[in-house]
Amino acid sequence: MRIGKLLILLVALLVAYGILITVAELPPYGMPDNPVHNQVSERYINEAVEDTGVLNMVTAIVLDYRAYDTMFETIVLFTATLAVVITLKTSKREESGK
Amino acid sequence: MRILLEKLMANYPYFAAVVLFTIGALTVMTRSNLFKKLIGINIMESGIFLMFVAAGNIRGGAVPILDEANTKSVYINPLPSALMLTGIVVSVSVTAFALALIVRLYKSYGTTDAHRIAEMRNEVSER
Amino acid sequence: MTAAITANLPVFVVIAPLFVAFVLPTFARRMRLVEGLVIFVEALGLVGAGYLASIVLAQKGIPIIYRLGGWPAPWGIELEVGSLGAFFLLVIAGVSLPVALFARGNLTKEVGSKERVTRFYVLYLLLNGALAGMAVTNDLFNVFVLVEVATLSCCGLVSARNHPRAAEAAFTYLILATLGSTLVLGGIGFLYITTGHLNMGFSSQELGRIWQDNPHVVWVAISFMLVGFGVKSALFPLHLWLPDAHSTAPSPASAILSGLAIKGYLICLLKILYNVFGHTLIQAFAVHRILVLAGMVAIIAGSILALTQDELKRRLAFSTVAQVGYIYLGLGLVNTKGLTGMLFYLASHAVSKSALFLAAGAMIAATGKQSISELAGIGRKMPITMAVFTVGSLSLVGIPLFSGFIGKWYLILGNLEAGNIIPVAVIIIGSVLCAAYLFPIIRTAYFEPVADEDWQDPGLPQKISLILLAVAIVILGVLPGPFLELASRAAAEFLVLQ
Amino acid sequence: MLNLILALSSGVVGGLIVAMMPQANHRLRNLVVLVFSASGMVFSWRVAQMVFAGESVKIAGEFGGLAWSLAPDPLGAVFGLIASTLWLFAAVYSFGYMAQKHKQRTYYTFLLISLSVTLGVAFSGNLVALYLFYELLTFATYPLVIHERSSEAVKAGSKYILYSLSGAGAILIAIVITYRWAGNLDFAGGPILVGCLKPGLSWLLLLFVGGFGVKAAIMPLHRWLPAAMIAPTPVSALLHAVAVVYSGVYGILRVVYSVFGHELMGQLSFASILPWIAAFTILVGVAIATQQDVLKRRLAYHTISQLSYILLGAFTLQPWGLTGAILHMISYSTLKVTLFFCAGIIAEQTGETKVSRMGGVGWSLPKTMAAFGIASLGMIGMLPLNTFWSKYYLMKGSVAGGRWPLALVLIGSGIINALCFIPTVVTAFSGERVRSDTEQGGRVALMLAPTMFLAAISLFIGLWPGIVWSGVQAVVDWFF
Repeated sequence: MRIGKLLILLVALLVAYGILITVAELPPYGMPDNPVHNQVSERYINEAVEDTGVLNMVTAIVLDYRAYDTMFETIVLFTATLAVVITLKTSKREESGK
Repeated sequence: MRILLEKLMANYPYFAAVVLFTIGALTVMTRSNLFKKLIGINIMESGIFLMFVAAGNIRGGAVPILDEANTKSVYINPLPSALMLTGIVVSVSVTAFALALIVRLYKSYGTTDAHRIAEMRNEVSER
Repeated sequence: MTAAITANLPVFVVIAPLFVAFVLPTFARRMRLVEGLVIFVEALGLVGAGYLASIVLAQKGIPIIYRLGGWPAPWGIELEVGSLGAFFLLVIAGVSLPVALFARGNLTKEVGSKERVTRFYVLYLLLNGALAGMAVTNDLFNVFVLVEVATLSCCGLVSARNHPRAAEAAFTYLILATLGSTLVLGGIGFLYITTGHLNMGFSSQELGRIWQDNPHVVWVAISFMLVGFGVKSALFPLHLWLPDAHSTAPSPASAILSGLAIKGYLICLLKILYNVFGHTLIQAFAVHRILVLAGMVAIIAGSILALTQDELKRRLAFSTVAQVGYIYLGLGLVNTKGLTGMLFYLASHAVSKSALFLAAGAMIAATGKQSISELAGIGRKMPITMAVFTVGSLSLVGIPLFSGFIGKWYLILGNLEAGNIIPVAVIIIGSVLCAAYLFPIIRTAYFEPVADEDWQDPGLPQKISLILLAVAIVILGVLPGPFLELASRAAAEFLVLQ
Repeated sequence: MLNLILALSSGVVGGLIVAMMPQANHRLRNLVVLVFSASGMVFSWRVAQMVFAGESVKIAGEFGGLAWSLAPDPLGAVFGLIASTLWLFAAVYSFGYMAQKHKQRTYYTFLLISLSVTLGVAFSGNLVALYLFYELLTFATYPLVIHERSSEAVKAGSKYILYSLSGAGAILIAIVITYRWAGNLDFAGGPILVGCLKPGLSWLLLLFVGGFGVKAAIMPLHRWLPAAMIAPTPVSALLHAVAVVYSGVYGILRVVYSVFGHELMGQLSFASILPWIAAFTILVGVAIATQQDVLKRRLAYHTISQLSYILLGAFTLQPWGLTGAILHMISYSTLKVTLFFCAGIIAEQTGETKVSRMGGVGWSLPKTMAAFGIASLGMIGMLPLNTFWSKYYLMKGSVAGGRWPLALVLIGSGIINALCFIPTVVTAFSGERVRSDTEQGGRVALMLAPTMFLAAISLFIGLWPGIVWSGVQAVVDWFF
């Protein structure tokens, strides 16, 4: 058991080291010329009001540009609700019969 | 090594994200308590969220809301924030479902320890 | 009107099951209506998928692009129904309709009261919608959200069985699957940070420019995706959750989980590997070798594990581990023949494995016996069920005239084209092992003395659904024309990019 | 075309009818079995006639982008003739042998279905169809192997399936490689791989020979065959001495002459080893046979040895060798089925399965043992019997190919054969003359009639080989 945990720790540290090398390779944090700040975000920032009429750009993205994702977000919630209900809500008769 | 460290320092939010991710992953793998596993998952997810949100930031940038009071000229990238909004909801849903399952398991087995549950199940199936 | 429907069909096939899922709880007590609605919407999905496939086939390689909300590509989310999308939509609809038909009136034993059955159907439809979404989406973050919907509904379906073991299996599944999707999200994060795009096409273009400067990032992103989707699609050492989850779930759920849900994740992985990273990167980072190796290990290990099981559904579940190996092996073949074989095998396994699970479910429901040795002589008592089981087994083993053979044929061709010799041998050894773990069941069922018990074939809808699946297996094996055409076009498209 | 379809479908249709019929009505069922095996034979004869007359008989189609075709050439026609004719005899014999046994319906159903599948192997016009029917043959005959349902039978069945499927897997790989290299799998129009001399060709040949060699019981791939002798005697006689093993032999003949072609084969180094492997199997098989005490096992090892005669002839790559191979295919089958039928009668009527305890059996079963004696002489290659001619041409082929030691192997194996069978016959007729009525009654008559008739046919062909000569000549002309 102990050895297993140690092994997991070792593997995790190795993986973390690999990811850290990668992190060092990522574009520097907080710079305005990073690839993330490309024409996509520019349009969100500059034209959100014209496009959607919303001042808050995050809202504009969530509810308009990427509303399809948001729909699935609600569906995730709905799914989770149902899954919770189907797990927990069993009638008394079934509970005693199991 | 030196350059690596310097770059890591420059990218410290990503570094923090990796640390969180590793802690979370280790917790999931090594703990047998169901709650701790769940908490581990949440820590992992937080790490990823942090990475995303950090990617959207610009030093000295403003909150992406058009407002008279907002005097700065540079806005940060709103997209990662919007994505993580969805991500957090997903994470909450998973947590809720997992908690429900833990409740169900506790009702049946009277414990929240994965090993004990496995033992008890094997006993039942042997009988 | 019709023009509007045609134009919106790509999103319609995704939304329709979701919409019905939302309204279904309203009629929770009226079972007939609920079942009717589910079957109706599945049939609608099949018609829609068939129509889309015919359009795609007629258009000769020009995909149908649908812009959600009217926003053009890098800003909004884009749906793309190309050859791959149409192919997978057909698979989804073709499998989920018979499974829904089978579930009709058959669930109360395994699931419980009417309300619970309704909830089961809701989760079933949600899973369907998510899978259809995976087939057509062209956006990385959308993939993640869909994967989460699918994961949650899968776990919900597993825990629908009113039994503590099901809850335990569901919990393990949920934790590991969430681990997987977190890894996927991490991979998407790395891709987004380096490319600045979430749309697969744009991301791929950008990646093509910068990958040489950021090899580690690409490497970590690929491995995150591989491990993440590997957990979800039960690639061999990461399959730990699968046997419990698939064997404790209610039978229709087992069928859909083993048959379709895993394939959805595989399609996502395929899209990300070939549409985002592209075949040049795959070869540059030797990912294809890893995939072939992982596939070979999974085939052998899964088959051997399956051989040791005596419980019928567990044996089928381990067989899924082995069969997923074939698909991973195919994923690593960077040529048209191999990818065609992979896609066709995916479809073939979807149909065959659901037929097997449904037949097994019918047998277990009729006899109350779980283990293979107790099912002696069942072939005489339940001829149709066992006949379908036999057809499914023959297809998995890869006997000519059944769908699995064509998949294996193209996989072998692809391997030869790639110059791989050992994987070819592994494919054949896998087939022999597959025969070794499936034929004893058939032998026990047909050639052992008949137990003197009142076992009967299931009701008419169940019979129809089983026969539909068997017919689908044979048609795929004998006249796969349009299917093969779609698959080979999709494969060719993957290799044209970049 | 119509004849071909009728020949192929009569078995399956008959099998399905038998499966649908009620258990109790034995007489009607036997009639159905007789009618459909006879029709299978008649239509195979018609097909063969058309093929020998030079007409082209062909059905072709496609599944999954793979073209299949059924187009018998003379070799296929000869195999179809042998199989369908002997099938009729075996069916008649079964009426007697199986009369008081259980599970007759399953038995006759799969017996008839196997007829169709075997004819499918014979008449296949390309590798895809050949593979398809070859694979199906395994499954169609499996229920016959495990007919006893004892744990030993089940074990034998599993062995049979695993060996056959592994072999079929090797064949599948080989077919795919052939398809990649040649782009065509049709037998018509010369050897498939002609003019495609590649470095891996020897490996391809190894895959093919290894794959078909499982069913042809080349040593060391033969182990399933003695195990499968657990099946009822007519099945052993027909399937494990003729139909199933011949499908393997036929596959190898196809590979040598239709896939590679004798010219290409001549250039492969591996091809020159093959006759020696066959010779090894001939000698070792018959040597093991002499050690066996159980008659059916002795016959099984003997089968292994005799099959390699055919392969030896094929591997010499000489016209005379092929002549000998085809002649042996015809003559060996009649004799071996006779031997098995005799063994079945002995086991049924006296209960003796061991050679050592058969002293005096000949007096109680004189006709049976007479047929057995004739067949034994045939196995040695004595003149009045048909195998004399085949051995003669086999030797001629070996010498013509410059491999004269092979001729010595053939002579040597003839001597061992004599050691193997003659003592049996002698012991059978030794001991006290006991008159008994073990050879009387309708049931024995049903078993005895086909046995005697086959022995008579063997003699007839031996005395007048011209009757089969035209067919053999057609095959040899087709390939050379």
